[in-house]
Amino acid sequence: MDIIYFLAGFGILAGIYGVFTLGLNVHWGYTGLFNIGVAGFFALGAYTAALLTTAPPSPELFEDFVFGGNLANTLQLGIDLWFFVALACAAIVSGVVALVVGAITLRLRDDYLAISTLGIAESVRLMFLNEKWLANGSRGLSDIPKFLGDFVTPKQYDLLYFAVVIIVLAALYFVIQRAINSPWGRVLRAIREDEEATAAAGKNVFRFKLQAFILGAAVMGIGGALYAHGFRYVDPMVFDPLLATFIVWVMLMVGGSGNNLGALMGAFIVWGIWSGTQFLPPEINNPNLRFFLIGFLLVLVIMLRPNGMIGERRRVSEGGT
Amino acid sequence: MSILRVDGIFAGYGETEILHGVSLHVEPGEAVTMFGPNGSGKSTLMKTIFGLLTPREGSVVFENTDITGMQTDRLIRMGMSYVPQVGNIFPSLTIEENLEMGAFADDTEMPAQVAEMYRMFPDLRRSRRQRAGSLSGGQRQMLAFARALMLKPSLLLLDEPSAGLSPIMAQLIFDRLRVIRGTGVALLIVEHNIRTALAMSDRGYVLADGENRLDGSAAGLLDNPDIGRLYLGGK
Amino acid sequence: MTSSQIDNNPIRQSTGGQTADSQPILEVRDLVKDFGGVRAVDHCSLDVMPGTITGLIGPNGAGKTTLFNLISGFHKLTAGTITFLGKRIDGMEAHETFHAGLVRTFQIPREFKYMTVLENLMLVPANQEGERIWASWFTPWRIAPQERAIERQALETLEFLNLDHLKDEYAANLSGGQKKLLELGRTLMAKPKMILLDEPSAGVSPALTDLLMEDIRRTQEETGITILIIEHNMRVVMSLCDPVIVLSEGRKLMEGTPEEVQRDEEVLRAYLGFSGEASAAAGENTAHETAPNEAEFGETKAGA
Amino acid sequence: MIGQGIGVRARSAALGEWGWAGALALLCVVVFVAAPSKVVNGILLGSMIALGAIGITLIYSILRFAHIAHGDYMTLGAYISFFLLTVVFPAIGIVGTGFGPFTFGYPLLIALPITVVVCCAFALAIDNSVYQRLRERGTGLITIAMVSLGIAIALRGAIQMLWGTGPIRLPRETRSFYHIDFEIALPTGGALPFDIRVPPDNIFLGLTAVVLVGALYLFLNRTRTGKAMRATADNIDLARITGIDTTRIVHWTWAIAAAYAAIAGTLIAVARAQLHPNAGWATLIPMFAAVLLGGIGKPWGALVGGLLIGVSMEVSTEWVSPAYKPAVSFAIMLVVLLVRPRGLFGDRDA
Repeated sequence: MDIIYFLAGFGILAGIYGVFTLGLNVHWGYTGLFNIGVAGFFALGAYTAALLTTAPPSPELFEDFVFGGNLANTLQLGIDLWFFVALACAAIVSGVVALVVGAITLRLRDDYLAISTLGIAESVRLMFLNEKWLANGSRGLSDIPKFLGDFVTPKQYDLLYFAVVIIVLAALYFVIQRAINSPWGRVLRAIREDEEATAAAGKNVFRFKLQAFILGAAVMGIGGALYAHGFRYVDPMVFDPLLATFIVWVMLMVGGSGNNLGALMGAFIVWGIWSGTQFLPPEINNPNLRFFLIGFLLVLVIMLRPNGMIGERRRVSEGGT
Repeated sequence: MSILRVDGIFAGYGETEILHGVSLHVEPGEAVTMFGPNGSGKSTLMKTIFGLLTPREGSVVFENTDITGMQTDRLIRMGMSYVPQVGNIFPSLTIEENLEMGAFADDTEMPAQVAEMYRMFPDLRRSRRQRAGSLSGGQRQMLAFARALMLKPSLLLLDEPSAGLSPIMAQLIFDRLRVIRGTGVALLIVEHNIRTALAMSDRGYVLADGENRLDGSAAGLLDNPDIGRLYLGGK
Repeated sequence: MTSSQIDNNPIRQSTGGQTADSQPILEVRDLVKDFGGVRAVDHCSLDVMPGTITGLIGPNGAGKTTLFNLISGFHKLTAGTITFLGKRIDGMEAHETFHAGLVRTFQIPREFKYMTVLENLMLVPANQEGERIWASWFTPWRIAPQERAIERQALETLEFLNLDHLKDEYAANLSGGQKKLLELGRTLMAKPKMILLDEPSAGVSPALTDLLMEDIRRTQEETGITILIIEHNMRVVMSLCDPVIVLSEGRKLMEGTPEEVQRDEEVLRAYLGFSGEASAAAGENTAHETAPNEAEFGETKAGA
Repeated sequence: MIGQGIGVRARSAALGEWGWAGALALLCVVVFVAAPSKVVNGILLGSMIALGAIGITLIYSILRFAHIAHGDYMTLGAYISFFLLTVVFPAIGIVGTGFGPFTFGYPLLIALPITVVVCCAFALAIDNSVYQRLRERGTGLITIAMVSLGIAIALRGAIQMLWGTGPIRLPRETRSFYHIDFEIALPTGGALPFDIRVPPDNIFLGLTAVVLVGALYLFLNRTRTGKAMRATADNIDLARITGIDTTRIVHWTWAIAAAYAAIAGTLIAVARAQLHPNAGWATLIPMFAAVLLGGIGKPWGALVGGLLIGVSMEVSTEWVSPAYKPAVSFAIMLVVLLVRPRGLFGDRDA
C-alpha cells in the first residue's frame, strides 16, 4: 500500500505544478507575456494562505498583528470552508501585485515585463526572508492547518489532499478553458499573433494584456496556497527560482504552450522525471545535475520542438491549401 | 562591354513574384534611369542586383563575372555600391565615421578618399564631427552618396535619391549626381522625378507590373506620350 | 448590448445609407506630420463624401500611407484637425477610431496566423459581451446567442467573399490573395461607417485583382459604406473610384473624376517630377524640408 | 508597437537628458554629505554593476534581446578565477595573498586575463551552437531571451555540480581600511566633518573599472571594429550593404560582453571575499535596472545607470535593511519605467 501513498505524494506536487503551468500558459501560451517570476506569485499565494491560518509568528515583535492566525476559528465556517477563503485571498493578493506591476510595464517592450517579474520574485522573497515580524524570516511558518484534517487519519491525509488538489486543478482547468475559448480568449490569442492588428480591430490591447497577466498571477497564487496547505510549512527557501519558476517553464514548453492539456501533461511528465531520478544510483543522482538538465532541456525543447509535445491544436493539416 | 548585364530576372518575396523576367544593361560611365508606376518592381530589382534578394531565375553579370546570389561584401570589393532609399546613414556615428564605414571592406586609401569626398561635398567637411542624425534630409542624402563612393565604385545603384526632399534640395542632389557621374562612375538610378533624372541620364528603362515596358535614349523617353498613359492609365 | 442588437445581415447597416448630401463624412484640415527632419504631410486638407469610393493616388512619397496612419490613429499628428461624422477624431488611439466607425486595412495583410479564418473574422465585432473576462464564467447565457449571431455574420461574410470553404483553415495557410480577402472581410465584420483600404491590389495577381475590385464595388453598393482607397494600379482606380484625390508632396494637388485626373497636366507633372528648369519656381516650397529639432540632437545644424 | 507610443506619453517634457542627469547628480551630492562612505562604496559597487550592464546593453543593441544569462556568465568568470587561484596556480607554484595593501595576491592579476579568454571562448561557443541557429531560423526575440534563461539555469547547474551549492571563501589576508578624515568649512562658520572608510581592495576595483570603461570608450570611438560595432547597432541592414562583416561584429559583441562580465564577476567575489553560485543571478536585476536607467543600447547610459544604481543601493542601507538592496534597484527600475521609459539617454524610438 505504500506505493499508493507515494503516488499520492507525487500527485499532490505534480498537481500543484499543474496549477502553475496553467497560470503560465495564460501568460505565455495564450497572450505571449514573458513571465520569469512565477516564484513571486507562488510565494505571495503561499504566504498569504499561511499567514491567514497560522498563529502570529512572534507576537513580541509585532503585537498588534491582527489578521494573522485564526482564519479557521474567526470565520467559524463549517466543513473547513476557511480553506476556500484562504485560496481566494491568495489569488487576490497575487492579482493585485500583478495589477500594479502590469500597469507599469505592459505598455512597454515585451522584455521589460520579464525583468520586472524577476524583480517581483526577488523582492517578495526578500520581504518574507527579512520581515521577521511578518513571516518568521528564514525559519518560516509551520503548523499550517490541515484542510479537512479531522476527517481522516494522518496517514491517509495525503490521499485526501491529493483529491483536493485534483479537484481544484480540474476547477481551474475548467475556468481557464472557458475563458480561453470565449471571445475574451480569442482577443488574447490575437494579441499574441499581432498586437497592432488587434488594435486595428478595435481592441484595447493594454487592457486585455493586463487582465491576462492578473488572471495568470491569481492562478499561480492559488497554486501557492495549495502548496502551503499541502506541506503545512513554508519558508523563503521553497521559492528558489529553480523549483518555483524554471521547472514550470520547462513543464510548459515540454507539454506544449498554448494548450492547457499539454501544459498539464508537461507538469506530470517533467515532475515524474524529476522525482523519478531520486531512485537512480547515488553516483548519478546529483541534484545539481538535475538543475543542469532542466536548463539544458529548456534550450533543447525550444530548438528542436518549439511546439512541445502537443502544442496548440491544429485544426487543419499544416500546409493547407 | 557592359559593366552590368541583367538577364531575365524572376524574383519576389515568399509566394509573391514581383519581377517577371526583367532585363537591362549599363555601359561603363553611363547614367541610366529606371522608372515606372509604384509597385512595378524597381526597388526589388535593385535589391536583386545587389545580392540582397536571390532571383528565382535569370542572371546578373557585373564586369564579366556572374554575381547572381553573391555576398554583398564581395560585390563592394568588386566595385559596386548601393544607396538605399531610407536608412542610408548611421545616425549615431559622426559624418567622418560614416565615411570610414564606407571604406570598411578595404581601408588602404581611406584618408585620401575621405579628403576627396570632402572636396566633392564641402558641406560635409564643415560638420564632420557632428552626429549624422542631426543632418537635414538633403545633407543625409549627400552623406549617403559619399559613403557609397568611398571605395571608388565603378557602378553606383541609387534608390529614389530625391524622395522626401524639397524640389530645391532635390535639384542640389541631382547637381551632385552630375558631378559624381563626371568622375566616370556608372549610375543606375530609380527615381520618380523622371524629368530631372532623365535630364542627366543617357538612357532610361520603364518598368511596369514587373516587366520591361519601354526603353530608349533619355531624350526619346522624355517625349514619349505613352509614359503618361502608363502612370495614369487612359487610352 | 444584447444579441438582438447584432444585425443578422453580415454587411448591410443603416448609417451608410445616407446619400451623398453636402456634408462630408471625413474632413481633414491643415494636417501636418513631421518625421525627424522630413515633413511627410504638409498642410493637407481634403474631404470625403459619404457613400463614395474615393481614390487616393499620388507619386511615391506623397504621404498617402502616412495620411492613413494619421486618420486611423496609428500616428500622432503634428498639427491640424480630422473630423469624422462631425466628431473630432484627431488624437484618438487606433482602437478608439475603430469604435468611431473608421476601419483600416494594412498594405501587407496582417492576419492572425494561428487562428482560423472564422476566428479571424469573429474577433472583430465591437462590444462583444464575451470580451469581458467575467462573462464566460458568470453570464455564459449572454455570450452564447451573441456568439451564434457573430458566427452567422462571419459565415455570411465568408460566403460573400467566397472564402467559406476555408473557414476552419489557419489564416497562415491562405494564399496572398485570400489573405487580402480575409482582410476585407475583417473590416466588413466591424460594420464600419467608413473603410480605409491601403493598396488592396498590391501583390495580387491581375485575375484576383478583378475579383477583389468586384468585391469592393459590391460591398459599397450593398452596404453604402464609404470607402477611401490608396491604390497604384490605375486600372483599379479608373474603374472603381469617383472622385479621385491626388496627393503630392504631402498635400492635395487636385480632386476630380478619373478622367479629369487623367487629363490633368499638373498631375502628370507630379508623377513625372519637375523638369530641370522648373527649380526656381519650386524653390519657394522650402518649408517642405524642415530643420531637425535642435534639442533632439543637442548639436547645431550645419548650413544646407 | 502600440504600447510604446502610449508609454512615451509619460516622458517628461520639462527636463532634457542632461537635466535629469544633473538633478540626479545634485541628489548624489546631498546624499554624499549625509553618508560619504556609503557613496564611495556605492560608486565601486556601481562600477561593477556597470561592467556587467555594459555587456547587456551591447547585446541589446546588436542582437536585440535581453540576455538573461549575463549574471551567470559573471558567476562563471568568478569560479574560473577561483579554480585557477586554488587548483591550477598552486600546482605550478604561483601562490600568494596580501599583495601590497590588498587582501588578494598577485596571482589574481595573472588569473584575470586567463579567465577572460576562457569566458570569451565559452560565450562564442554558445552563440555558435545556439543563438546563431535561432537567428538564422528567424526565431522571435522573446523566445531567444527564453533560451538565454535556459542557458542561465544550465550554467548554474554545471557550476554547482563542479563546486557545490554553498558559498566558498576566497583565500585572502586581512587588511585594514583606509580612513580619510577631513572637514569642510561652512560659510556659516561651522565645519562639516567627513569620515570616509574605504577597503583598499575597492581602490583596485575602482581603478580596474575606470581602465575598462576607458578602454571600451577608445575601442568604440577610435578603432575600426568599434566604429563598425556602433554602426551595426544603428542599422544592421545598412551595415551589411556597406560591407561590414556583421557576423564578426556579433562575435566581438559576445567577446566584449563576456570579458567584462567575467572581470566584474571575479571582482565582485573579491570584494565580498566569497563566491556563491547565485551571485551573478542576484546581480541581474541591478544590471537591468542600470541598462533601462541609462537607455537601452547606450554603453555610457549603462555606466551612469550602474553608478546611480550602485550608490542608491548602498545609500538605501541608511534607512532600510541591507538585505533589500536588490529590491531597491528594482524599485528604481519601476520608477524609471513609469516616468521615463526610454531611460535617461535613450533615443525616442528605443
